[in-house]
Amino acid sequence: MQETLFLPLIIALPLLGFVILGLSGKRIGEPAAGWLASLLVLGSFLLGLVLLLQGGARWTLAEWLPGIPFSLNLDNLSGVMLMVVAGVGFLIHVWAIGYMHGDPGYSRFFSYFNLFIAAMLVLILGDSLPVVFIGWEGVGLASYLLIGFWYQERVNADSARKAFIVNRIGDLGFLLAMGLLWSMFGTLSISELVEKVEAGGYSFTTLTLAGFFLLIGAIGKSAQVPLTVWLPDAMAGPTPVSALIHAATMVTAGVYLLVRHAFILHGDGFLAGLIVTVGLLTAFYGALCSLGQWDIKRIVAYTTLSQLGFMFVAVGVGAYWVAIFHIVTHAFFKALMFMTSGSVIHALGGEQDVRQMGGMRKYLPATHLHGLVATFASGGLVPLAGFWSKDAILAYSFEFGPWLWVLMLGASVLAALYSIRWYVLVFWGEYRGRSPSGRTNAHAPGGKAHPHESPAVMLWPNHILMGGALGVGFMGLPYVIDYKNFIEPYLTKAIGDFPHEKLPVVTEWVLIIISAVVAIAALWWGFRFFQQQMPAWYERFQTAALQGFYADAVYNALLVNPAKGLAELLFVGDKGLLTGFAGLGSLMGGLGGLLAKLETGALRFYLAGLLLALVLLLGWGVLR
Amino acid sequence: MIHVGLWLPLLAGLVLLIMPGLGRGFAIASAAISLGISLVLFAGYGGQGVAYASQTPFLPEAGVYYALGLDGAGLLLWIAVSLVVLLGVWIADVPVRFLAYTLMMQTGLLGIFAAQDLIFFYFFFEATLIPSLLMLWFYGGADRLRAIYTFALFTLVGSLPMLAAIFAVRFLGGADSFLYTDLAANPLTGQTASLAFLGFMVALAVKTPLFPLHAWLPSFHQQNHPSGLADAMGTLYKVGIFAFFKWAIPLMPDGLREWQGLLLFLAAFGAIYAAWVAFSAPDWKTLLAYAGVSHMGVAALGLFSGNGEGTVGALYLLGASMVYGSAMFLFIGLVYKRTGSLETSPVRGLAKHAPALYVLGMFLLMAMIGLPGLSGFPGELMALLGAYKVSPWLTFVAFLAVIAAAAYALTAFQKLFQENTQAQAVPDLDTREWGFAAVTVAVLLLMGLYPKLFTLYLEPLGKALAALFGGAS
Amino acid sequence: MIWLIASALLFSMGAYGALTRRTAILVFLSIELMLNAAALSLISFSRLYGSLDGQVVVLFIIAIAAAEVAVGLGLIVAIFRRRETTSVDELRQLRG
Amino acid sequence: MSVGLWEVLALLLLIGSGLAVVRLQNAVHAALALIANFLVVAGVYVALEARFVAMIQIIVYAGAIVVLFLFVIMLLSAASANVGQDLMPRLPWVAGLGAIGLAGLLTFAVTRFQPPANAPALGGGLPQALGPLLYDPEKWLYALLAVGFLLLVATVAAVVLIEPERIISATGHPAHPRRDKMPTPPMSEQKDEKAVVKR
Repeated sequence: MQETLFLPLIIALPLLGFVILGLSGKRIGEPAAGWLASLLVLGSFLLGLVLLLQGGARWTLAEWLPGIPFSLNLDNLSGVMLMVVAGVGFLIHVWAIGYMHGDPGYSRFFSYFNLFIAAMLVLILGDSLPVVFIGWEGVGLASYLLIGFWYQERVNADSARKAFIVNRIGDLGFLLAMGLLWSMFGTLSISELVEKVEAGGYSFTTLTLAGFFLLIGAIGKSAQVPLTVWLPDAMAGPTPVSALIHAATMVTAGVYLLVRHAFILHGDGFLAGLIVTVGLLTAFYGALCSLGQWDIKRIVAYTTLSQLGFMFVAVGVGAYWVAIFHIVTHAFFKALMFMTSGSVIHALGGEQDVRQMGGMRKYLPATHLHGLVATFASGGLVPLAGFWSKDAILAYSFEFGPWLWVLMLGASVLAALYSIRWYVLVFWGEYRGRSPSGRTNAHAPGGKAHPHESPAVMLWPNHILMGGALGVGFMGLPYVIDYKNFIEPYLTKAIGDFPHEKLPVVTEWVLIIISAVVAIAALWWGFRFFQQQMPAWYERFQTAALQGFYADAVYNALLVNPAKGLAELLFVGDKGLLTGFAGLGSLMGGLGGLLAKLETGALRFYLAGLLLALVLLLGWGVLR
Repeated sequence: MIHVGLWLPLLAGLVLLIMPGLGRGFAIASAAISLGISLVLFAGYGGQGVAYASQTPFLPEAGVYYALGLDGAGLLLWIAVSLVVLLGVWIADVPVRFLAYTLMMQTGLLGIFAAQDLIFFYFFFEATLIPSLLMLWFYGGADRLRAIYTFALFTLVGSLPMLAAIFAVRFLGGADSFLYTDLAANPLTGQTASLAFLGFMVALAVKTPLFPLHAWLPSFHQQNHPSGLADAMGTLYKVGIFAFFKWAIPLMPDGLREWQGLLLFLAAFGAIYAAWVAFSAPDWKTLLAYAGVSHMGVAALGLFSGNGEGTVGALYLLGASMVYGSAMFLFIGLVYKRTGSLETSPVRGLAKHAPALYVLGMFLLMAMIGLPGLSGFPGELMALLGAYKVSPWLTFVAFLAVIAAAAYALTAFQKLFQENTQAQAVPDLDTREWGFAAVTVAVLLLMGLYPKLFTLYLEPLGKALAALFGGAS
Repeated sequence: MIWLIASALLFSMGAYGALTRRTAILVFLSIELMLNAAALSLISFSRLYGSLDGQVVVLFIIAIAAAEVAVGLGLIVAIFRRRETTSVDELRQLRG
Repeated sequence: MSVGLWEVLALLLLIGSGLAVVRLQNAVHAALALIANFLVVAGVYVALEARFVAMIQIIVYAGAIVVLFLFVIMLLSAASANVGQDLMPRLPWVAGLGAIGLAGLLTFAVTRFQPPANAPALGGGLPQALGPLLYDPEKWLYALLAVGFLLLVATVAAVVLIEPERIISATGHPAHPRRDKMPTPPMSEQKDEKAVVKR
């Protein structure tokens, strides 16, 4: 661990890009702006890699606020996240150079993109909770700006706003967690908190509450049940945004936060149960919704939800390293899935409805390959990345309770189904798109009749991601295959070692085989099923799923509209408040008016008063 | 130096009133010199206690001294006030006489923060009202008469109990004079303290403003000149938090103990209530008025916690909200200049033709809703940390405003700038406005990213107050 | 001593008259009676204390009463010219 | 202090004439009763060693002032004591009670008064004794001057009050605007204020 000024530099590079592009992006122009942004992120990646290989780094600015240092910490955990964020982030940046080609807001896009990377890096590297919170809200801001990137359309602006507001509910949890931890331990530095929690001398119930607050924060950021609603709408942003922010990195920040605070969560039955419940619900909800969508990006968005649910379950059962492992593999295959979708959208001139697609394997062979790998990785086919991380989650779930394992197996069947559905609808069958007179779009000037393969700048990032989706799983093989895999000890060094009973070898093997077979079966069945005409029961299910099982409607009816109504009511009431004060004034006025009635103007009346006063005063003086 | 800094703006204002031909340049020069003096004073501050103290007998028989001095909080607020006045006279499109009143008001505000004698504090506290009323009277909207009535009545009626309490503090406390040092050495105790504190409470709650005595604020802002300059000055005039911190609590710590529960409740409830109400505000000024009430609720929550973090947070938030709140009003003045209206409901889509204006607005808005890294956050965080120790539930209630703030601010913002398929064609920032934007953004970032600059000096004050208040929590 | 009592009685009578009379002139007349009662008491005290100052003050009272009557009666005449009445019950323009 | 026959007689006369002043229904009679009252008082003054004041009382009060009253009563033909509507019919009872109470209190107070013994003689209250007092700058001189000035002002005031038209024509200054031209309290203003508060 070295104190080094290079650590804040990792953050400063993309931040510099944000400033430069924000101030003079128009002059830099296309495509230099994109390359500049990408290279800065690459710089961060390389710098981070060097520091990580040197064994991590720290940087502290003491007393940023009274009692709160501004400290950054690059350890194995944040290092892995840094690799994912900067690495995958770089690839998506490059891909976006092609995707955003010709957009009037080209440089603005990359400026925001760099801002996001910077904020995300602050979130990851922050060692002091307020610093983490800077990143936490910073990514929220970047997400807001990017979802509403095409803010000319009301829908996009609305979605962006919704995302920000819902995220803020989570932020409130984070804030309260800070308040509670501060009042308990008098510090907000994570590394100090670790020591103080180990030292003991506090109420465990209170610590549970702190964990609960953190969980709320994580739920908001990772779009878990019940705060899922913003993520599908967030697809209003450009596709690279969906790939980077709403699949690979930002939404996993909640998981990262929980893993970072494993020392608080660990061994707490209540929190474990809660997290598992939330994760399970999200995994099923996301999967089921995904099966009903027609918008290609919303399909993928819901699959992301489902996968985030898996990660939460992993955290809940105490498999912290597995959660991070899944983040890594998920970052690869989900980014790949999104960017494949993006390539298809790009090829079709902005078309996003899968009913207007199909048969793409003929037109876009390279993209088809990417899609296929993404599908298999996401569906959990042996031996792709997704299989290994999901298998680890399943194994830990079995330790937690066989019932959980069964449920999780069900969720992974659904995962296989939605993956293959996406694949079949987009790439298989015949092209169902419109004739050349179809819609035209900025991304494909002229509205080409035939779908066209993407340029190299978009293909190469996908090639690399495909390699990742194929290969990264091997760094986390189960112990029965690779007794000491790479990632588990590497991460536990940073997370803290929470020993657990390893499953017997036979059980482990059985579980692996079952999960592999089930995945293959589900993929095959889905491949057949989604090519047919849909049966009626499926149509009905689809209608409900398309609306996200009416979650938005329920929220609007129960929360949003009453809140708005109450706001109106309070506004009127507040005006009434002033009237109330005015009423207080007229009360005094009325009292004065009553006194003024004595002012009759009749001379004799006044004289009588004089006489009365005289008698009284004299009487008081004389008889006293 | 401190005397020059205090009286120069008044002098400049009077000169400008007599010779309006000197124009805006003169006002800007005066404001710039003021800011310069504040910064020099800040740079020369030793970090402990009251610096630049001076005291001259004024009415020695009555124990009144013309005593000035600045501590960390006073310096922070001096800089904030001077900065906002400079920004205001720089950017606002108003008649020259308006600028003169602004400068005169600046002296009053600086005096409030520098006074070390309770009578002089009261004098400045009340005298500042005059230019404020004049601005409203000469340049207000059609329905200004009522706003003036409301504003003046709330302020004056509120101040009378405080005046009574001031004498109670001096004579029942047994101090020899109205000097701060003297009074603080003889604090009131017990029942007397709680009654006298109540007197201060009423006056200061009007100026904080605390629910439910905020009722004058919306009409005040609605009726003021659309340039936003008067509103900015009004924002600076929200000195309640400072006065609580500087006078009410040190002189009557028992009073705070007595009323702490009520005050915490009012602060927390006001924070969420005002944020919620702001959602339905029909125009930007009303929205900002309620937003201000909400923020001050949070600050008050921190201060009334009576511990070090809370106090630092409250003062920092006060200073920061002076800057971003005022800047927001001035910004809305720029919007008014372009659109001629302040209503929130119509879709205007200004971003299309005025991207720089949009970015500036985004910055200010994010600072206002407390985005970390911008000026609002450090104060909010410290207030939260302090308040949570005392009352977790009220903290929770107050910080629901975090969500509400995002809702009201972004909704109105979206209407104004986004959805611009049929955008109103408006000019983007000109050179003068660029200057305003650059300074504002720089200050917002500085305050957000390097709060230590000021908290370093606020921290001892917070500790002192916490020590005074003792572990009554 | 007896004149002090007489003065008290005269004063009370004057007050009674000022209240019961409805003509401005007679109200005024009653007030003169009260004034005179006060003067009587002053003279009595002057005698009792053996000081001439009381008598001087009574001289002033008489002089001022003359001035007062001149202005007062002038007012009554002026009012009567405009209002055709001297009733104090009907002259209520000073009501707030 | 012994109470002799003359004192009792004077007291009865004082009370009787006083009652006549406040009770007689004819204004002329009341004024005449006042003259009688003043004359009795003047007699009492003589008894109290205030001869100069007694003379002045007769000349100025009884002679000039009350005559002025009589003159005005006759000028206005206002001999009837009660004109117009009685708006406060129950007031006499209040007045009676008040007057009795007042008399009782004052009498009570006076009876408890202890005069100093051996008061010096007043020398009959002759001008020789009063003059030095009146014209002594240390004593009453300035008061005397002020009263003289007051008399002058009163004279002018009386003339202005009774002869307004001539004054106006001479100076062009409307000392007394005609009643019909009196500015009525502006109703519109009141309305405005109310409206403001309501809004």
